[in-house]
Amino acid sequence: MDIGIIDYLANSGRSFFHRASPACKMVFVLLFVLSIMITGDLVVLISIYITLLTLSLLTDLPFLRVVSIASYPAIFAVLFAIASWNGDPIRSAVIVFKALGAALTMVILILTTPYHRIFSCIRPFLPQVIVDGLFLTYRALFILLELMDNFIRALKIRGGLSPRSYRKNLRNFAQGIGLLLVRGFDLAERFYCVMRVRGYSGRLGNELIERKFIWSDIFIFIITLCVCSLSFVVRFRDDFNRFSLYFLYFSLFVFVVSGFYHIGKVLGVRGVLWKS
Amino acid sequence: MEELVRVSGLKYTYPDGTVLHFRGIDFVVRRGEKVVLLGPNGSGKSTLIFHLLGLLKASQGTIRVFGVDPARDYTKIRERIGVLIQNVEEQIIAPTVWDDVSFSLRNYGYRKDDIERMVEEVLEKLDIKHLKDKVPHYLSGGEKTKVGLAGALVTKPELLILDEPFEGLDPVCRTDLIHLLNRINRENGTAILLSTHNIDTVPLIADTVYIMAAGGEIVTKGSPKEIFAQLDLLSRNHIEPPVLGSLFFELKKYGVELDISLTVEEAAKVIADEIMTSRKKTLHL
Amino acid sequence: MEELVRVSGLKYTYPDGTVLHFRGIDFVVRRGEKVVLLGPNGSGKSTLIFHLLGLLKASQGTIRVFGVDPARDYTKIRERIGVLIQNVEEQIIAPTVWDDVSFSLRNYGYRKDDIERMVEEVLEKLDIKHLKDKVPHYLSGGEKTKVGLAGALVTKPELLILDEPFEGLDPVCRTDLIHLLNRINRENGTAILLSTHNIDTVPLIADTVYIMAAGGEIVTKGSPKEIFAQLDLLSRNHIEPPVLGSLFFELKKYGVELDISLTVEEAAKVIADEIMTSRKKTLHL
Amino acid sequence: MSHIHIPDGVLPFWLVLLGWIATMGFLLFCIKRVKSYGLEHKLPLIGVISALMIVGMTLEIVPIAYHVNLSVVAGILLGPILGFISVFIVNLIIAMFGHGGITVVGLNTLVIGVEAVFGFYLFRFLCYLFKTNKALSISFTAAISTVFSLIISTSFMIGIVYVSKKDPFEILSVYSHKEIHDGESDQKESKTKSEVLSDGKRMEKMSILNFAKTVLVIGFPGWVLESTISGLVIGYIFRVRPDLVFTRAT
Repeated sequence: MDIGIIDYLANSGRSFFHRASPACKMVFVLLFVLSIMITGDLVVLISIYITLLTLSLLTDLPFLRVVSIASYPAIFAVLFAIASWNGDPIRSAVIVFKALGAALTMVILILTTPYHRIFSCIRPFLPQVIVDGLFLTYRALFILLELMDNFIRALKIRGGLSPRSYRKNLRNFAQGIGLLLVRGFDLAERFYCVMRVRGYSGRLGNELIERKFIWSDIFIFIITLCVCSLSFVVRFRDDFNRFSLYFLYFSLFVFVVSGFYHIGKVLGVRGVLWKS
Repeated sequence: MEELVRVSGLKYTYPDGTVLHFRGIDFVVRRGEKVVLLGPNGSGKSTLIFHLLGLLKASQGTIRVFGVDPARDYTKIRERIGVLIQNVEEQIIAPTVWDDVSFSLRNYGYRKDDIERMVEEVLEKLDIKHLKDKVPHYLSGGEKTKVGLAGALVTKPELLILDEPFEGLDPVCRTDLIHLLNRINRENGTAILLSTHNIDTVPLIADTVYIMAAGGEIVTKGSPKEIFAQLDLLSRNHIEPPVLGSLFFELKKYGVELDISLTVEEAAKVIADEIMTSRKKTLHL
Repeated sequence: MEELVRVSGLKYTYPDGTVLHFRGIDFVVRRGEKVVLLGPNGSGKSTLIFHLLGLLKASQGTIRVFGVDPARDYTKIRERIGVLIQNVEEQIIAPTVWDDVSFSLRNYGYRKDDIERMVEEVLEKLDIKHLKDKVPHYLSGGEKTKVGLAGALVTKPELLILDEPFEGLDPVCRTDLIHLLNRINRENGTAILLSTHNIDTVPLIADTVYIMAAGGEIVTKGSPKEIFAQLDLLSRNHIEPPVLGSLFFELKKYGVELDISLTVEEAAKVIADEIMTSRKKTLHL
Repeated sequence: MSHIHIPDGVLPFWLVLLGWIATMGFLLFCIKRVKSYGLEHKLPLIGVISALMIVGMTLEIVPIAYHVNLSVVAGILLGPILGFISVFIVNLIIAMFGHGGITVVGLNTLVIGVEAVFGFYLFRFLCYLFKTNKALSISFTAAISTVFSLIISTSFMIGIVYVSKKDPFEILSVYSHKEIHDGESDQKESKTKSEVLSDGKRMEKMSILNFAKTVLVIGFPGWVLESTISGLVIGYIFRVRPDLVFTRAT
């Protein structure tokens, strides 16, 4: 989980996905996750996952990196699947693909939308304290990450990190976390001073939101609606089940086409495979 | 001129029991004045500033900022004061530059279009309009300082307080900042109170210098020239005199007594004049 | 003299795609030499140092430290290098000063009584024996720097690398540190590589100065005097010349051409001499 | 992996919803309390400690997916109220990385919140009980508290999965519902239905046991890691700034 890289990609990206309004992307997340949650059809789940893969190609971000970031929850999902194993592989696959799909949706959002934009979108649904807490966490995170980088560097230079001496590493890491915590308390104290001096009264961030609707919003919205309605139909109209395979073929086709398009035009082969 | 700040006989006890006693001369900032607080690390510059901002409460002595006691009534005067604390990094708390610069305005309840206008104006003034939507952790040191400064200046304060603003800036950024501060002072008549241990910047910005010694004593005050003539006083208080000050002091030892000048241009002129007159005399004779 | 460090044609790509290319002159540190790396913020001084410490891997160019490539074999040479990186605070890892100074020794697997002896020695040398059991968190900036330095010097390194060590120190602490470094260099023959943007310290410590421009180019190298004679080169690379350098440059404009001297004493002597000779001539005639 | 982040899509909707409602309820309670302590003063602390928990998660101490959570450390340093708020914030943020489900932030918060809250009380209680005042014993106490809090939170999590009453298949798979549904009209089929149900019950019991076993086996190294680190961290802080370990709890 490299937060620095994720944040950097979200802030520096220029794809149409990055440009789309956060609100629209929130709707995208909401409906995609909903579609994934309600369906129990593996074919539909895989199709949705492939559609998400296509969308992540369109973010112009290093594809494998995006997918690998989004694969972390699969570990837990596999755990749940194994734990409830009853001989039916499809059922396990359903569990894993639900987790994968939902995670990829979130990751596409987070890789194309700076955190603070997301926070301000969910502001109406959360207490003000939590929203301000989120903003402050976000701000403190990057200050602390820098401190941690410095600390790890110092540790490496002074021989405090050796590949095989876990006990020593553990101890040194603990000291580092302790150090960060102590520094963190100082940081909190200074944040407090700043907030007082600058007259904090319960409004920390993100006021400047342009409400322009651009064509990429419309595009995302249409795709979202398609996926969502398909998922709903398959879920609630039993006779529609047999069409889900077409959905799979279609999403696969689109994925392959856009994959080739990207390899050829936008990124070059190296970029698609692993751009660091 | 109207007094904006007056501190006298301030005494403060740290949680660990150390006592800081601002003895000696009263500390005063007048309208439109540029005051530099000079002292070594640990002399209590920041503590003094924290008192002015109502963040600490003195156990003794009086503090008046715009006529009120900041420890009690800071909210009454907060819009008249702009602040840039040490470690600008930690002063920027909002998620984007725009949010941070508009922070106090939004909290003081300004109207939305007023906010937009005022932020626009200050960003323009500091020439950082292009950073508007940036996230603070991708800014360089100099840019962060400017953003912090924009947040301090956005309410058009009458008094600007800066705690060690030159820390971590390279010389070019530092010179930039000094020019900027001088411009702000000139154009808006903003009084500036600045603490630093960087003595070389003092002559470039100060009208009045206060020298603080370890333990909080205010040793002396005066114009930069007056202060830097007292080299022994400086070194006694662990303050290194500026290079040119020392140069003139050394010259005195060789029997060359010249007017102390603290900018390179002036100093060069004074020295060159001296040499030229000597030479001319030679020629004339 | 034996070369301890040689860097040539180094190229590094940051994660965000920015490329730093150390073009131009090779960067060399010899045994017992004091080298200063001077450049504005963002010129890549720290990046260069990180390469020497094996923390970054160059995509192009060669780096040799004690004859090996640090990116691969840093562990082989780590005991011969003492390091004080920027932000001492995060470098002081352990909960007490003693623990911290002995940190690398313990990690390298030294014997207990050796550790005791070596730590004792270095604390003595830096005159911070009284801090032994203190918690670093409560130390002053100058003390912290000394503790960090003690941790770097405890293995008796042949090369001491310091990244912006003067940051946050007041002038008196800075002068202290410079004296200390010079002493260490003199007594132990430790080579010193130091990066800074504080130009006024350069003449006091450097044998050789490397000037870095934004983007990583090593623009020029030379003794401080050679470097500071090239005022235009400095200003072109956003480095402010030291005050005395500018003074002599200004004097030249008035037709007074003197040998550039970079310490106050020397400069005073040169100027006083000039004035005196002029006067004497006057008298003689 | 000292605890399991529940991913999206394995728990039934009603449970997920219940989790959100419970979490929101606790949160509102906590916020009300915090406001009485002075929000300005506590908010930065919440922000910084939450950030630190996330930073802790990025540290890969032992390769593979084991990372520390520091939830007990947060609990001990912040107190139960602020600790719970912090845990929520952390969960919300890491859910955005796809690290633990977004729909189950509520439940995950409850699970880890339990860890923080219990950790705090346990630590305070043990310190009081043994009158610990040396760094080493403080470390040890913190480590013990962490182990027990982890046991409690893991049990709680297993409990949640158990309460979902079904093994995940029955909730997730449309077919199983459908089969049961379709059978209702027919006598013979209804027998199948009861068979299916009893079968399901058996499977469910087995799977919850399986699940518990797996979680415990996989979790155990994580517990050792988490409690060692937590102990060492609290010990370190006690040596450097003892005032932080025993501040007035919020």
